[in-house]
Amino acid sequence: MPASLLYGVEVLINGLMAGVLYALVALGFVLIYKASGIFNYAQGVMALFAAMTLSGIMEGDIPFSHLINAMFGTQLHSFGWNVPAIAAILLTVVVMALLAWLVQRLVFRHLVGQEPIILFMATIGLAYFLEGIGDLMWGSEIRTLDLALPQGASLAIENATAVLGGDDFYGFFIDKLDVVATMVAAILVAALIAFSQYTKYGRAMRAVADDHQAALSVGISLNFIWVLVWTLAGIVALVAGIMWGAKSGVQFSLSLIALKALPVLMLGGFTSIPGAIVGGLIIGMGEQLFEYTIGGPFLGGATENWFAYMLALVVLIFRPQGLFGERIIERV
Amino acid sequence: MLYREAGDFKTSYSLDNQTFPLKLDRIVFYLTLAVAFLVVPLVINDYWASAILVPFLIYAIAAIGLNILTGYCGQVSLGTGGFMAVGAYACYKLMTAFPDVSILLHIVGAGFVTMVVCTVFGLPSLRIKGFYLAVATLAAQFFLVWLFNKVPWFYNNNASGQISAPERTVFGVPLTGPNTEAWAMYLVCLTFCVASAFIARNLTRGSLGRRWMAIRDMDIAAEIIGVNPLTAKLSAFALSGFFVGISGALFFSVYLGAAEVGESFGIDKSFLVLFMIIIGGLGSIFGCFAGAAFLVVLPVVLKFIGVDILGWAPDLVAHLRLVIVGGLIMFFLIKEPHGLAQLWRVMKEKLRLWPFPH
Amino acid sequence: MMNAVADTQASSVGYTTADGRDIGEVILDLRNITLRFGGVEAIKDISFDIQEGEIRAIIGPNGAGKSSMLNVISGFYVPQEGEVWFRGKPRPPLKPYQVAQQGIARTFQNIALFEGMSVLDNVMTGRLGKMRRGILAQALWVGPARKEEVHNREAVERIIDFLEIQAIRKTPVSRLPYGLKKRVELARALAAEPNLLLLDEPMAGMNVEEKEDMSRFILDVNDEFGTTIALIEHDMGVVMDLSDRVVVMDYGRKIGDGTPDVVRNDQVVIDAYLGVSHD
Amino acid sequence: MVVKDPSLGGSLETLPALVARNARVLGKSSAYREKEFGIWQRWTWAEAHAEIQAAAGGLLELGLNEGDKVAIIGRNRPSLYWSVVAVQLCGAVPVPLYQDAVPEELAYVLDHCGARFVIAGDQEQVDKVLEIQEETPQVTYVVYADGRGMRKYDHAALCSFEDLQGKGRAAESRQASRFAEIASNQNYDSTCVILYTSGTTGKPKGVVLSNRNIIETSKNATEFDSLGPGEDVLAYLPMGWVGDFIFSIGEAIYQGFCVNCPESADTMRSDLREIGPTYFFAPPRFFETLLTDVMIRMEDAGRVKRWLFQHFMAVARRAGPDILDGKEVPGMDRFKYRLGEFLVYGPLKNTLGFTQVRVGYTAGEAIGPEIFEFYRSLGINLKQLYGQTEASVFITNQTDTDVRADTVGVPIPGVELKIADNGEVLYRSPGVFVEYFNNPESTASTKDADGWVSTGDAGFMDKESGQLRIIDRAKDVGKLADGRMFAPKYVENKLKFFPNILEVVVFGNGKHECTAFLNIDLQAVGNWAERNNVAYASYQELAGHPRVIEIMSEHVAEVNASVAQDEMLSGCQIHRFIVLHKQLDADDGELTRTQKVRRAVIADKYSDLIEALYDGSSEISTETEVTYEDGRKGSISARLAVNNAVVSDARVREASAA
Repeated sequence: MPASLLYGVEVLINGLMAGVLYALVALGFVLIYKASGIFNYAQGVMALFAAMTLSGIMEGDIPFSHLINAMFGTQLHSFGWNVPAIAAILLTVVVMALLAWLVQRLVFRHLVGQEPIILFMATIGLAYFLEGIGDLMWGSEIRTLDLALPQGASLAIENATAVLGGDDFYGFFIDKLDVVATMVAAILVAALIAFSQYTKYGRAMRAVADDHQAALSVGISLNFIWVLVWTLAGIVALVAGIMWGAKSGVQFSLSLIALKALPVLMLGGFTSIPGAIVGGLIIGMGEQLFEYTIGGPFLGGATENWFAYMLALVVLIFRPQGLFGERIIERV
Repeated sequence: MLYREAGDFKTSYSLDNQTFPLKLDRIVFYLTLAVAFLVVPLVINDYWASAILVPFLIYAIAAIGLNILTGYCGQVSLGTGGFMAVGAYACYKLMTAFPDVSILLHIVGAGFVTMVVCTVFGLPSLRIKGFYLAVATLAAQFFLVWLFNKVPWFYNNNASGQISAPERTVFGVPLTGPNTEAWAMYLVCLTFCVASAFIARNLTRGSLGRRWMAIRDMDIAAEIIGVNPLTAKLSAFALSGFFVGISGALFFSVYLGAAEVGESFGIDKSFLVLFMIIIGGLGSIFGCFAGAAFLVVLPVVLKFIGVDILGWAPDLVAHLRLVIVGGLIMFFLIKEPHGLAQLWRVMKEKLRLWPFPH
Repeated sequence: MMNAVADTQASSVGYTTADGRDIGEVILDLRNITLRFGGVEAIKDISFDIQEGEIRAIIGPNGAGKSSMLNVISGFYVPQEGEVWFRGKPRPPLKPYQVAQQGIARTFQNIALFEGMSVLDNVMTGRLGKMRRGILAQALWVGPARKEEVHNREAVERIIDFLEIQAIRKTPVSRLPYGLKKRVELARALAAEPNLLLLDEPMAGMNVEEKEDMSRFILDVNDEFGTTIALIEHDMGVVMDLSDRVVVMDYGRKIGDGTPDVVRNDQVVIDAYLGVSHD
Repeated sequence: MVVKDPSLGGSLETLPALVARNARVLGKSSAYREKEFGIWQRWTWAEAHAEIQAAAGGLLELGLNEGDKVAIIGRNRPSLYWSVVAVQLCGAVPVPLYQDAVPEELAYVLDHCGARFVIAGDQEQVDKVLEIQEETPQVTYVVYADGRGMRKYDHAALCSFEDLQGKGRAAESRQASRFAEIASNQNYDSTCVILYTSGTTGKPKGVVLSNRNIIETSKNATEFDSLGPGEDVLAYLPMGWVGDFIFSIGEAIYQGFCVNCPESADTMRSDLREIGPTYFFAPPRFFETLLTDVMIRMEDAGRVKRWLFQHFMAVARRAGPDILDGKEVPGMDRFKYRLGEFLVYGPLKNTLGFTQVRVGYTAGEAIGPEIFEFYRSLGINLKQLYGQTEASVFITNQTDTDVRADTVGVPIPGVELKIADNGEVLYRSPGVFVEYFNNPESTASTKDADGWVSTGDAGFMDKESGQLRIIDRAKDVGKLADGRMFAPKYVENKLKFFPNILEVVVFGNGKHECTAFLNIDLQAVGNWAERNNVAYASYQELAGHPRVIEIMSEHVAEVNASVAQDEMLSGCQIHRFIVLHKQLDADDGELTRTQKVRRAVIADKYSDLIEALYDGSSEISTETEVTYEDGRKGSISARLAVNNAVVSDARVREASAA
C-alpha cells in the first residue's frame, strides 16, 4: 500500500478523533434542544467554563479573587491547597448543576413559548455572560489542565501499524489522548442512552421531547426536566472541556469549537444523538481530509476554518431538514 | 405632556405617513440635524471623534444594514463581520486601483460590491429558514475572513498581510490616511450615516418594506397573497449588504486606517452588530442608532469608571463588560424584546396622553 | 346525488340567480383533482367549477379536505392528478404568488395576518401585487414611488371605509379582537381587487351578530364589486343563505353539488351530515 | 367655472351671495373639512362655491322651482351643508331635519312643509323616505350623498349627489341667466330656512326664518364675541337644530369660518382632538360626561400624577376663573397657575381637544356649577347663552369678563328684553322668526303685534350682575299664599346638583311655605355608606337612615342659604322635607319616560305625605303601591320621618355660606 494513501488514512483517523470532540459538544446541544427546543449556542462556552472551573478548583484558586482584590485592595489569590482530581470533578459537576438551575430559573423560564430564534439569541447573550463570569472567577490567562491523562504518541499503535507500509512508512501517529477521548466519549454516550432508556427521569426527558402536554399529564415538572438537561449538558461540556483542555490548554479558542458543533448539528439534525455523533465524525474527518488533499496543497491551508460550515450549507441547500431530520410539511 | 396636538391634523396621505407625524418631533429632529452638522464639527476633538462619535456613526450604518435583513425581513445573519470585511477590502482595492477617483465614490462602490456578495450568500435563504440560516451565514463569515487572509491579491501582496488606507482628499481635505482631522472624519461618516438612514427609512415604509415585513411575520401567507419570496428576501440581502459594505469601507478607510481582517472583522463583529439591533430594537431605524450608541458608549463609560476612576486592571473591566453586555442581551429579550426603540415609543405615548395613564 | 351533479353540468354556462343576478361563464374549473400527503389521500378525484359572479360554497364535515381544496386552488399544494382550468385555459403549476397575481385572493381559516404591522399596513400588503416602483425610486422616495403609495392608499382607504374599520386603521393587528381580525383579513384580500375571492371559514368562531355582519359584507362585496366568491363554511344555515351553488365534500370525496335546495334535500348529503357532528 | 353671481354687485342679503363673496374674498382659505378615508378632505371657499353652484344647477335641471321646499336629512357632511345653500340658490327653501327622526315624524314634517325634494345622507335615510312614499306623494325626487348599498335601487327618482352636480355642470352655461333672475327675486326678507322645533307638547312647529333673521343674528352674535374669519368649528350637532344652522351655516358663512365634519359619530371625540376647534358649542350633558370621563381615567393614574392633578386642579379652582376673567390674582397663585398650565391644564386641554378654544358655549338646560367651573378653571372660555329657535338662537349671552354658572348673560346687541309681571321673559330682536309655517294661531299666541315674543320661561334680571337669570318654565311657576314667587324647578335643580340626590319634587303653590320630597341616589349614598360602614338591607332602610337624613338636611340647608340670596326667590326655601322610601319610577307613572317628574300624579299619589309635610307632624306611616321590573304589582309600607330644614333669613347675606 503506498505511503501517501496510508498517511491519508492516518489523517482520517486523526480527523475521526477530532470529530469525537465535536460530537461531544454537539451532544450537549442535542440534549437541550430535544427537551426544550432551545438551540444552546453557549454550549462551547460552557465547556470552557467547566474546564476553567475544574482547573481553578484543583489549583485551589479563590473565585473572583481579581475582582475582590480590585474592589477591596486585598491580595487574595489562592487557598493554598490542591484538590484531588476526582473531588474537583465532582465539585465542578455541582457548579454546573447550580449554573443549570440559575440559567433555567433566571432566563429561560421567562422565555417559554418564544420563537426559537429569540431563544437562540438569548443563548448568545448567555455565552458572553458566561465567558465574562469565567474570566472574572478564574482570570483570563491560559490554564493547563493536568488530570494525568495519557498524552503523546502511542508507540504501540505506531509499531503495530508500521508493517502496513513500505520502508518509508513508520506506522500511524496517533495521540493517546485522542484514544482516551474516544473511549470516554463512547462511554458517555452509552451512559446517556442508558440513562434515557432505563431511568424514570430519562424517560421523562424523552416524553418532554415528544410532547410537553403529555409530559405534564404524567406528572413531571417541566422545570425540573429542563434543569436536568441543562445539568447533563453541563457535564457533557465538562468532559469535552477536559479533553480539549488537556489537548490544547484551557483558553478562549475552546469556546470556538462550539461554533464547529453547529454545522455538525446541521448535518446530524438537532434531535438525534446518533446524528450528532455521525455528524461530528463526518465533519472531523471531512475537514482533515479536505485540508490534506485540497486545502493545504492548493488553497493555502487553514481551510478547516470554514470547511465545516460550507459543507453544512451545501447539504442544507439540498436537504433543508439536515441529513437525519424528518421532512417538514408546511400548512396554512 | 410636551405635545400640543389639537389642530395638528392631516389633509393628505403624504402628510399622514411622514416619518415624524407630530410637529414637535419634526422640530426636534431638524434641530438635532442642525446641531450634528453645524455645531459638533466645530467643537469636536480627536478623543470624542475616535472613541465615540465616528464608531457610533459607522456601527449605526452597519446596524441599519443588519436590521433591514433581520429586523424587517426576519432573516438572521451572523455574517455581518465578513460582509463588513468585503466592504473594507473592496474599498481598499478600489482606492489603490483608481487613486484619482474620489474616495467617496470608492466607499459607495464598496457598498455595491458587498451588495453582490451578500446577495450570493443570501441565496440559501430561499430554502433554509430560522437559525438553520443563521448558522449557514457563519459559512460566509469564516469563508470570507479566510479568503482575505489567504489570497494575497486582496492585500496587494504586502508583507504584513494588512491593508492600510493611503491618504485621499476631497476638496483638498484629507478624509483617509494618518493626517485626517477629527471633524473631517466625523462629517464624512455623519453624511453617509444620515443618507443611509434616509434611504432605509424610505425603503422600509414603502411597498418593499411591506414585502419584507410580510415575509418576516408569516412567510407562507405572504407568498399566498402575492409576495415573491425570492425577490423579497434577496432584495433584503442586497440592501443589507450595501449598507454593511459602506460601514465596512468607512470603518477601514476612515476610522481604522489599517486593518487585519481576522481581528477587525471577526465573528465577534457579527455578534456586536447583532446585539446592537437587539438592544436597540428589531425593525426600527431609531433602534439602530440607539443600539449603536449604547454599545459604543457602554465600554467607554465602563472603562472610564473602572480604569480611570477605580483604577482597576483593564482586562478586569473588559470581563465585566462581557458580563454586562451578555446580561443585557438576555434582559432585553426577556423584558423588552423590541428594545430601546419600544421603550422610547412607550415613553412618547405616555407623554402624549399625559396626564392620563392610558 | 346524481341529479345534483347533473345540475352542475347543466349550469356550466351562464345562468340567472333567484335574486336576479346574472352569472357569467366558468372562471375556474377543477378537473379530477387528487391530492396525496405521503400515503393519505386528502382529495380524491374531485371536479367542480366556479362561475363568474357567483357565490360558491364548499361545505363538509371536519377533515373533508375543504381547506386542501382551497390550497390547491391558490397553488399552495400541487395535486398529483387532475388539472386546474382558469379562464378557459389549463393552468400550469404556478407558485402561490403567481396565482395571486392572476387575481385570486384569499383569507385563511386560522387568521394569517401580519401581527407586526398596523391594520393599514396589513391591508396595504394586499396591493403589493399592484406596486411596481423600482428600489431606487423608493429609496429616494421620489415622485413616482410617492404617487404610487398615495394612489394605493386611496384604494385601500375605500376598502377600509367599505368594511367599516376606520376606527382601528392605525391599530396594530395584534391588539384586535378575533372578529375584527377576520374583517381585516377580508379587507386585505379585497385590497387586491381579485376577480376570484377564496374565503376559508370566514365565520368560524364568531358570535351571531358578527356572523350577520360578515354575511352582509360578503354579499355586499359580491354585489358592489361583482367579485366571484368561493367560500368554505361549517355553518349550514349561513351557507344556504349566502351561496348560489354548493359543493359538498366528505372524506375527500365530492358527495353533492348544486343549488342549496338541491343539496339540502340530497339524501347522501343528509346522511353525511347526520353521520358527523359539526361545530 | 363659477357662474357669474348677479348679487355680487348688490348688497349681501342672502347666504348664496355671502358664499360668493367668500369665494372672492377668502377664495384660498378653508371653508369645509371632512374626515374621510383617513384624512381631512378640504375645500376652499372657491371650491365650495363651485360645488354649491353645481348642485344648484342639478336641482334646477331636476325641475326645482322657486318657493319649493327641500328636506335635508343626514349626519353633518359638507355635501348636505352645500345642499342648504344650493337650494337657496334655486330660490327654494331648505328644511333641515333631525337625522334620528322616525318615519312617522318624517312623514308628518315632509307632508306639513310639502317638500318636493329630499336630500338624504345615506341608505338609512333614503329607506325611511321610501318607506313613507304613500303618505308623502308630493316628494318627487330623492338625492343621496353616500350611495353605499343602493346600487340595486330603482334610480328613476333617485340619484347621487355627484350625479346631481354632474347634471348641474353639464347645464352650467344655459343656466346663468336663470340664476340671475332667481337671485334678483331674493331679498333680505325672503325665507332663508324652515326649522322644525321638536315641541314638547303637540306636533312639531315649522319656524320660518328670513335671511334678515339669520344674517343679522350671525352678525350681532359674532361681533359680540369678536369671532372672525379663520375660526374652526366642529359640526357634529343635528342639522335640524337651529344651533347648528347658526353656528355651522349662518355665522360660518357670514364670517367665513371653516366647518369641520367628523368621520362618524363614534370618532367625534378623536376628530375633535385632531381639529382643535377655536369656537365650540355643546350641551351641558356633553361637558358633564366628559368631566366624569376625565375623573375616571385619572383614577387609574399613578400616585404622583394623581397628586399633581389634584394639587393643580385646586390651584385652578382658586385662581383659574379670575385669571380668565382678567381679575386681580395674587402673584403666587399666578405663578402656580402657570406651572399648572404646563404640567396639567395644557396637556389636559390638549388631550380633550380644547387647546385652541377661544369661545365655548353651553345652553339648553342648567349646567352644574362645579362642572362649569371645572372647564373655566382650566382656562377654557366656556360661557352660557340663552336662546331658542324662534330667536334664531341668540337672546342673551355672557361677556368674556363676566361669566357665571347661574346666569345666562346680557342681551346681545339688537335684542330687547322685558319680564312680564308673571315672570315670563319676553324679547324682541332682528332675529325674531317670521311665523310658524302654516300655523297662524300658534304664531299669534307666541308673537304679539309689535313683535314681542314670549319665551315660555320665567326669569328675572339678577341685580348684582345685571344678567338674565332663568328660573323655570313659566307654566310651572306659581305663587305662594303670600304672593311671593314659587319656582319649584329652580330649587329642584339646585338640589339635584348634589350627587347624593337623585330626584326632587318641591311643593308650595298656593301654600304658605315650600316643602319637598327627596330621592337619594342609591349609587352615591351607597358608596358613602360603604366608606362609613353604615349597614343597610334595602333602599328603604338606607333612605330612612338617620345619618342619611342628616346629610340630606345639610344639602337642603345649603340650598336654602343660596336661594335666600335673591329676594325674588327667597320664598322658595324648603321648610320641611321627606326622604322618600321608594325611587320615583316611570313604571309607576311618577316620571315620564324621559325622566321628568309628573307633579300632578305624585301630588295625588302621595297626598298623605304632603299633608304630613304641612300639618307639622314629625312622622308618618304610609302604604305605597309599586310595580316591579317583571310588571307584578305590590305594595310597601313605611314609617317616614318628616324633617324640618334650616331656613336662612332672606335679609342676612352673611348667612349664605356655600
